[in-house]
Amino acid sequence: MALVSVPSLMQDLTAGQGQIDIEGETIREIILNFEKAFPGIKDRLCDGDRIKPFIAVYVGSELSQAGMREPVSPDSEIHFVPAISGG
Amino acid sequence: MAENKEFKVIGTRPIRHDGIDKVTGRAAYGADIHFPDMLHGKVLRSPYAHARIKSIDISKASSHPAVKCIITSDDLPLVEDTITELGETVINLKYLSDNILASDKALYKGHPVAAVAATDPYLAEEALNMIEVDYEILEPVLDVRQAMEPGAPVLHESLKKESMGKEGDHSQNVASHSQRKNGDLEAGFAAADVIVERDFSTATIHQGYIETHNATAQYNEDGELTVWCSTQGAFGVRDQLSKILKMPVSKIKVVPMEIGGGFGGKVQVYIKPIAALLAMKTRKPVKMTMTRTEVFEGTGPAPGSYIRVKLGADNTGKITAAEAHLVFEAGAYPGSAVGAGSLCIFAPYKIDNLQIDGYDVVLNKPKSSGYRAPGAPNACFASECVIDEICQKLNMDPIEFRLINGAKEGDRRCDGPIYPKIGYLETVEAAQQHHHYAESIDQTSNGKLRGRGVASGFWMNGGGRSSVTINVNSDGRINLIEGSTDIGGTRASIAMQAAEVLGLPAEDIMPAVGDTDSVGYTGVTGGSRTTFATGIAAINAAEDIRAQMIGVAANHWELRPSDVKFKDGTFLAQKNGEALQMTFKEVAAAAGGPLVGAVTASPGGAGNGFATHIVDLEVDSETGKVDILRYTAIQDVGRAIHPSYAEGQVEGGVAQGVGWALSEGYLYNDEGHMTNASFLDYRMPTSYDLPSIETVLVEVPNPGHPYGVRGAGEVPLVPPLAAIANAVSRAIGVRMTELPMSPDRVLEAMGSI
Amino acid sequence: MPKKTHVQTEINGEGVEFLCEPRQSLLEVLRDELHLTGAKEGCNNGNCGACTVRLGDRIVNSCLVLGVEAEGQKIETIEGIATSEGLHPIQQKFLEHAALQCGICTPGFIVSSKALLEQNPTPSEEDIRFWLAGNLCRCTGYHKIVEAVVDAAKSMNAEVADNG
Amino acid sequence: MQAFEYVAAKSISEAIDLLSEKGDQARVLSGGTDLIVQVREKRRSLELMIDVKQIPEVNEISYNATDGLVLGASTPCYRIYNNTDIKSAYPGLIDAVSIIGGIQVQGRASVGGNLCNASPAADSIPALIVLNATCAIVGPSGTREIAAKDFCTAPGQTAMGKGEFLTSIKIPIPEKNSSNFYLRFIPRNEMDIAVVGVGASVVLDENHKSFVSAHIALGAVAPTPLYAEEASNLLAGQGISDEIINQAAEAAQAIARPISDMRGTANQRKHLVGVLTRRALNGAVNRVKETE
Repeated sequence: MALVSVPSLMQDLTAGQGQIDIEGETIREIILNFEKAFPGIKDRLCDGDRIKPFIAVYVGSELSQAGMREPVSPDSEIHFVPAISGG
Repeated sequence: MAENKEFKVIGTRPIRHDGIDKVTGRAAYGADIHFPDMLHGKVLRSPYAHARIKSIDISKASSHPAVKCIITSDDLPLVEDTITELGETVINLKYLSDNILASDKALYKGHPVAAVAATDPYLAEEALNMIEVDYEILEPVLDVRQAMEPGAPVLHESLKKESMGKEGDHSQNVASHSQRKNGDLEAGFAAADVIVERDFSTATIHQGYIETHNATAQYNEDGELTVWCSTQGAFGVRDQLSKILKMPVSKIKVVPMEIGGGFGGKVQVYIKPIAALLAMKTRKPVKMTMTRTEVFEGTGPAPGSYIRVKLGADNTGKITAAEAHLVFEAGAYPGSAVGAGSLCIFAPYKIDNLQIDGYDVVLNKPKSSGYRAPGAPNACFASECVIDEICQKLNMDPIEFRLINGAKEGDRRCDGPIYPKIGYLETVEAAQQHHHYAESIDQTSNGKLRGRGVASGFWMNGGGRSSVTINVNSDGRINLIEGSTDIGGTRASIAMQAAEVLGLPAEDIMPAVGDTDSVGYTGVTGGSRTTFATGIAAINAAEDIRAQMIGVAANHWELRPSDVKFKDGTFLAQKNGEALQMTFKEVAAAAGGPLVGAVTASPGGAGNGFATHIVDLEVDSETGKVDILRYTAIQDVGRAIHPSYAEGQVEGGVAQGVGWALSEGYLYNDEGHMTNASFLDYRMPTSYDLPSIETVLVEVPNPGHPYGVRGAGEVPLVPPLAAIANAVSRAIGVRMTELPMSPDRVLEAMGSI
Repeated sequence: MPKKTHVQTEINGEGVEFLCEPRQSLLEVLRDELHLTGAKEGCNNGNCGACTVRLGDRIVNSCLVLGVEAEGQKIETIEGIATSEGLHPIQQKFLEHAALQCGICTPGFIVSSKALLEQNPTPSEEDIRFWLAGNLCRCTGYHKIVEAVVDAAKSMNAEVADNG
Repeated sequence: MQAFEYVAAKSISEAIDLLSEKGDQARVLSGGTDLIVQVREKRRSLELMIDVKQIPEVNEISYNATDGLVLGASTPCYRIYNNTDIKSAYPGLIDAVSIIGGIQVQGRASVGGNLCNASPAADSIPALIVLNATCAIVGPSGTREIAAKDFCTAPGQTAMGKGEFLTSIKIPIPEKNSSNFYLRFIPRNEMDIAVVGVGASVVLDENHKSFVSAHIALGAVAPTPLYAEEASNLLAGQGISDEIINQAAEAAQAIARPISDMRGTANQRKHLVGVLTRRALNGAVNRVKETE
């Protein structure tokens, strides 16, 4: 299971939990399973079938370039962070 | 400067390939374009900082005999009010379009409201004065904290606060709130023996590139649009033109001319779509150039900011908790660099308990844009000053403090992800060992107060897409076409990486910057990405060529490619006990035709950049004037391809930092009019304001690049503001928290006025 | 269109005639009428030096000279500094010292530096920084520019020594 | 930029005729470093620029030990600071013309232009005031002279009437044991407009122990450059000391009526008048001592 860090501003949906183990081999699967556990999460993270433009996804120390298709390994650490704009 | 014995070309200092054109005045910049039948475009700009545009009457101006066309926002295609991805950034199309030509409201003084094309620039200017605009003047808001107040004038009725996917319920000026949180803040501060909390503010400032914006557009009968211009990214311009004008990208060709500085300010388009629209309507080439005042009032400055930092440390000097609250000026439309500032503010340190809140706030100033490590200088000014005060309270050497708390590979970045191989501590150690730091300074000298300041800085650095095409000529010399506009010597640094792969001297590679029709998609020259990402594309293309030439040699010798070796530009093989060898030039000739290698790459692993700066300065206690006496800048560049140009990036960043710290800043009157929109009163440092700058390049190779390159262009502007503020504060014995530290502010801080 | 004036002058050693309006600056005439675009416009009010040219026996900001004032004058622009012999030592040293990045200010710096070395062959770093204060560079921090001028002075003095 | 006519006048009378005819729609062009920018930035409108640089009288420098200096109004700064007579006799004037704009501006800008532009912050005017300079003006009704301290009447306004223009500036020969000094405060080290400027000239006794007389003038602290009369007078006959110099500085501060603008605040300017007056007086005194 991948370890997902929940952004503090989304912890209202996870009853304050900051880190959650979630099954999934891609970011898409992770988000769908995340939504099952905590309804409402997907709307915060996605516009339809894509990550919202102002959210960036890190798998380990690498900024994901493949969005929902980004592969995830069981020992991955996943971070949803505010995307950098204005640069 | 470490020796790079393992390299032949990398680490040497050849003369840049475009140098002769630039020292003889032959290099063609955007404003040097001339067509015999061209028209000249001029922009009418709002004289008010905040006003509703009730009507625009162009009838008088249209009757001017020299006028060929007048446009307003009505002539721009309607675009939806939605956020879309645009090349490498995301942007709201309505905002993008409204910033080109204001539709319902003018949101800053200098906001374009109409444009004219005429046969002569002076007559175009005359015609502007004949356009009659009926404004309903509205109250402007010019300070971020006031803009956040309930009841402040609202710029956009449709704008609601966005916070990590959650939308606010009412319209106001806060475009977004972001938060980064780790550990237990309360426990962290409880464990602290010393806590410092301070407010900081920095002025709106400008990149100050010497070349003003320009664009020349031509529209052919077959619907093909060509735009010659000064830009950091031709493909980014093409993307923006395509969205704003609703044209397919394939119908647009953007030709990047030589560019006279950008620093982040020549990514966003301003007059390019206007020139294009005027050319489309008149079917004549239309040339536009901005005046310096238009650049100050109408292009994206770097955001002014208000930042509060609270930091706690224990008696051993270990940071126990850190909290930051950043409020950045987005300008007239959302999208300041507060996100990057929030990411960078504590980045050099390992801090277990922290919280960083960032607010993006619109107000009646030009839409802010990037400026060299966007957001990081503002943010690190605040954090590095608080760290210096903590060091004073702990009576601890600031370098020692940074050695205790500095982040290294495996530590967690403030927003969660783990650091890969980084060279922060190496820059701090180099500072500690540097003779500058070893030599102490007298506290006073003939009535002047002296101080030394230290500060560190971080920039994440970018990757992104780059394309390179290599053509091998039959004489063995190489044409290299790249998509990255060359602002500071990147033709050389990219050609040198290809030369290294092919075992050729740098002079045998002839690099050229292609237009959007002649090279693959390449991101902007920005984000400190060019020598890294376009370099990787060049390396890959060169490796492709090397493989092709091994094939040619094998074929020539009737061997298998696997039998042929390549070493130092020579192809080697053994056949029937006989040693065969051909030079690169011989194989190129043997190929009997061109060899072409074309590559597009989008590498990750840019590798973060860190720097540590030391400054000595002198304060005239009677006038409050600060003079920089000595400056040493230490930076991890991973690997310096062309050390002179890597040093140049650092020296230039330091000079800009001196201006930001001491003399630069937009000054506004109550109506929201900038009162210093010229190089006379917007005071950038001259050669007479600066000492020689000593640069130390530390090389901790980036595992994400074959030669270890890390971006080097942006991080040099991050430490200077705090380094100088720390030195001034230590010299006068009062903490300086407001930029610029102009002489009157220094006198006030000292209680002299 | 207002009436134009006929002007006869000498630019880079060649006799030149042109027509211009009185309001056109020498910079506009050089760039737009004569297509000598080496001199650049950075501020158009005498504060950046990118348009520096030599007028008679001194350097000026060509944005602060009227084209009509060129009548009967001798003008040297960046285009006139390299000769058939090759680059001027200052140009060569700017290249060797990487004293340029974007290059937009470079023509102005080279014209100014040449004037300095002609009247003071052995300037101190202080002299150079004072003399060049009217030329803004935003890329280099001036460090390598000053080094280049110091080195150019050395090599020019060495040449003089060799020839005499 | 509006359209205008240009005439290169060959004689003083030609210039006077054109000025009388066009009135305030004509303007004399010397260095143009202020005028051209003002017209370009629409801060001034005119129909005619009269280039006077080809009129010999306005372009000459003459100095002799009896009459002193006659400085053609259009003589550019670089010719002034390259003149050895002026260097030795009026170092305070050299101080001023060496810091007007950059080297390129100094290749064009003239002291006459600096006077006629009548900026409160003009660098050369305080230097001229303390040298007792007079301005030679010609016009339809002949020639007259005005003291430099009375030449500017308001920002951009001078004592010259319709058809008149400034041909030269006259400075008497310096007295024995005298010298002069000008300095300004700016945020950068070059290229700025004075936040405050102060000129000082002093005449000392043979032993350089006391002031025989002194003159102090201030820039950028009032609508026109100011002659600080009380501050100047209180030094006459006094022994040289920090106390008396401080008193003069305070007297100078007392007449400063500065405004706050993008170049400095009123408080800052008031404070700087004191600092710079002290430095200018000490600078002038030290020059007398050095010339031994």
